[in-house]
Amino acid sequence: MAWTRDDMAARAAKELKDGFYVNLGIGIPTLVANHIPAGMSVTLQSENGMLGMGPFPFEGEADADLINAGKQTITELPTSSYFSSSDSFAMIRGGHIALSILGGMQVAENGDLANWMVPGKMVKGMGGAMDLVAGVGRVVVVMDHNEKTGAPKLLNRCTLPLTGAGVVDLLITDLGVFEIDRKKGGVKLIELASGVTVEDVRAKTEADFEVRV
Amino acid sequence: MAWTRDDMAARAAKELKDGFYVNLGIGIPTLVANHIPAGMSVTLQSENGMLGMGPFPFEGEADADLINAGKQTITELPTSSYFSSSDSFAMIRGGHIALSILGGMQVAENGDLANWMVPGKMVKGMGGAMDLVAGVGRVVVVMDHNEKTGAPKLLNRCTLPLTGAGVVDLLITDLGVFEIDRKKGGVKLIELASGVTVEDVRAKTEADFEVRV
Amino acid sequence: MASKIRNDAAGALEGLLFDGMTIMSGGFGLCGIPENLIGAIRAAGTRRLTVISNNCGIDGFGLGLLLEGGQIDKMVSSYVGENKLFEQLYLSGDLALEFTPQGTLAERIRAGGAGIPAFFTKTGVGTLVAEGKELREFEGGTYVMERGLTADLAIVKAWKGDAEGNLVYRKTARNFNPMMATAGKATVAEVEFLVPIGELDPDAIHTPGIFIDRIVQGAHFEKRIERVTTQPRPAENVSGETV
Amino acid sequence: MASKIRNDAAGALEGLLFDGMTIMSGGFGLCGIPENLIGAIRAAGTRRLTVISNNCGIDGFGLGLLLEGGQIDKMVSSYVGENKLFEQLYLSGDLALEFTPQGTLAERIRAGGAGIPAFFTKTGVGTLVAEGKELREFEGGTYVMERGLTADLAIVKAWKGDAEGNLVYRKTARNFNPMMATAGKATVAEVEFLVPIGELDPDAIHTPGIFIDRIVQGAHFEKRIERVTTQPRPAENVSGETV
Repeated sequence: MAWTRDDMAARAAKELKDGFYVNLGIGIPTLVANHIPAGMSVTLQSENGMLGMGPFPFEGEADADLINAGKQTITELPTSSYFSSSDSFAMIRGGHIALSILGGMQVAENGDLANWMVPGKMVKGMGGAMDLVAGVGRVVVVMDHNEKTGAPKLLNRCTLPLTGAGVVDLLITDLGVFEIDRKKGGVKLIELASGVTVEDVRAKTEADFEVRV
Repeated sequence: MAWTRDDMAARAAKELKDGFYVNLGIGIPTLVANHIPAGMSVTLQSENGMLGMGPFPFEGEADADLINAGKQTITELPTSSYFSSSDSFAMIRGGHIALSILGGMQVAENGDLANWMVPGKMVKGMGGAMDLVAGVGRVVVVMDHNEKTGAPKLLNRCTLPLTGAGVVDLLITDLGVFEIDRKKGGVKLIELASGVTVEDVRAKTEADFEVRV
Repeated sequence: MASKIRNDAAGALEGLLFDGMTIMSGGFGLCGIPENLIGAIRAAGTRRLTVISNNCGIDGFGLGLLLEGGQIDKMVSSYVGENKLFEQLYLSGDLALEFTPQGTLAERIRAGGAGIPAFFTKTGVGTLVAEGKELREFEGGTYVMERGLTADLAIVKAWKGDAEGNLVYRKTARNFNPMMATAGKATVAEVEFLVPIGELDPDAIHTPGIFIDRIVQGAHFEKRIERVTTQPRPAENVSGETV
Repeated sequence: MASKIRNDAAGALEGLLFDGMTIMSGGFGLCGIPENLIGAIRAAGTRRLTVISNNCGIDGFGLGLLLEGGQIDKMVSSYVGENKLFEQLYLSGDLALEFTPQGTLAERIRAGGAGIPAFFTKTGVGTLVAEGKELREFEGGTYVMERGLTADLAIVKAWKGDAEGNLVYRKTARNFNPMMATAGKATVAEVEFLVPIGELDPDAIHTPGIFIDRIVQGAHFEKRIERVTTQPRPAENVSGETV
């Protein structure tokens, strides 16, 4: 059992509120846009310089001058605005984005996040991830609960180089949802994926956690 | 004899070069715009957020949304652009303006300038003067050589609170023109106003100066 | 989404005003000031204000109205020379004043909105402005550390705006408004023209709607001019011919 | 004034290139890159370059061309994952790399152009990025000091420009171009459309001409797209009637 990628995106979408300005990372977070409830107004920011990101263009209408931070072609909305990278990250760093949903490699019980490099492998770069986790009011990480090897990813301490220290508020994995106290440290399991037990989660998790399901 | 206000403005205009971007202060410096040689292209910056300041509007055509830093109504040119105060001072602080011509109360032989406050009198504020003298590549001060009381204004050291320390490159007064070495200190008299002698200048000046007329 | 549009200036400020608060107010001189919102603050009678604004209006107009109301405790400005009441209040000790160079003020506000708590600038080094502040050498030059500024409320004035809060300013009325829009815990915009969504060119929007919490079309704009300077119109071609 | 307009990209760079120089190059991915000017640098063969750019193009296009030419010694970027040759050169030690978070990179360039030698940011605190840099507390938060960036030459790409050097960018092709335009000791712009003076709305100019030393209308714009993502067009109304 456990959640699919789409289930995880649907769960992440429950963190949205009407009127929110949100930045969605690449991968599962991008899917969150498909789960915005009808009637709820959520404005998507793309850190390469756009507010009000629209859906993919129709075939044949892609515009080389209109891409998102994942370099995919997108469209604009009647409410959209464009701005420079410095203005975009002023918006991010200044705390004007309510919510950032992004992927992760490791999360620790103190809210540390690692999602940009694996020593010994070629490093592609952190892009805007360090700015987002440092600047955005609330940070939600969506990731598989374990490595393909089975190794845990919710840890006592991250072993990979950090993207941000004490930055994660909520972790959504295929096994459940975890609240993290990024100030004092400490993890609470607050939801279980369908068919998953607390014992399943304990077995697959290095970090200690309270159970509040 | 000695120079009139307009003579001083005309002399200051000789510091302009084709293609220059220039900021002119209030008072005599504003008159410099009237002495730009025909065929020379000089772009005037107004620190409240405009490049390419045009002349005063025709009677009846003043626009409340179009003023210069002296709060006078002005006009735009076909080349004009508008920007915010932060972008305007980024331009100034970043060294993109070639020349600033502004008024002064006192100038010292080390290039110090005082032109914004007299202790004990109501202080109006420095406006953008401190930013201009700190950021602009070359600073030319135009002022009367002496107070109405006859007190000298080109001094060994300024007695009034400074607008900038070591910032003045050239001083134009009604008596002549002085080059200032703002790095090492030191004043050279390089031009005399018509009918003025070196002895006249010495008598009316506190600062020591070399004569290179 | 709950609408950002309010019907009048008083409604646009409802619940946002409290005694002792800090307010940023856009404009340079009387150009680009949020005159309707200032009027509503005068009417609300909010007191002990710290006001961050490049200038303080003139007697009887703009922020001068709040001085008359005895509502301002402190100004953070670069120039206040246009206002006689200001001088009286200052000299009598009823008004505190923090002078900040205009460019440093603009940058401090931008920094506040951009999550930058401090930056270094050459402006003011060796002057009263740098006293008590940290100095530091970079590549042989001396710089002073200045701090970012934010406010409980920013009030700004734009030419056009839409329901999303996207704003476009006109000519030199832009000035301090765009930075202040980013630096208020709450930001309220007044516009001359509230236009339909989609009418503003997305490439030409100066302030994206994310920064604007409430927007109101001003009931009346006086748009006073401090110094009308003109030149005579050149003699008309009396014959009416094209020359 | 001596004209800023040049007839071709090679002419626009004449006398500005030298081995060992630092070049800022605008664009995000392949969007908004000065492709004609990059081609001219490739042709000029300038070597030992330090290139400041958010990305490094792809194999065979954009800054990837300069990698192929063996012209780049060091990149300052936030993300270089689109380029296989980059990986080879990096792993073989032929290419140095300084990773900077994207927002910090953007702000460092803005600061460089704005005369700000250093600023504080939360971004990167507690990570490799902050190692060896000064940390400081402000209001209980920890911030790292980052330095302004400038370059010997900035090359930028705009949609429209005029003889004064005024520039307007289009949609997300704006990205890093406006800041870089301010941070080059010399700045050269390539535009898709060189328009007559007066055609650009002065309120909508993104980069005022003061920052632009030379401007050239690009001979050819390929404007490649890295990831064309589309959705199927909804079924047409076959009858052709207005619905």
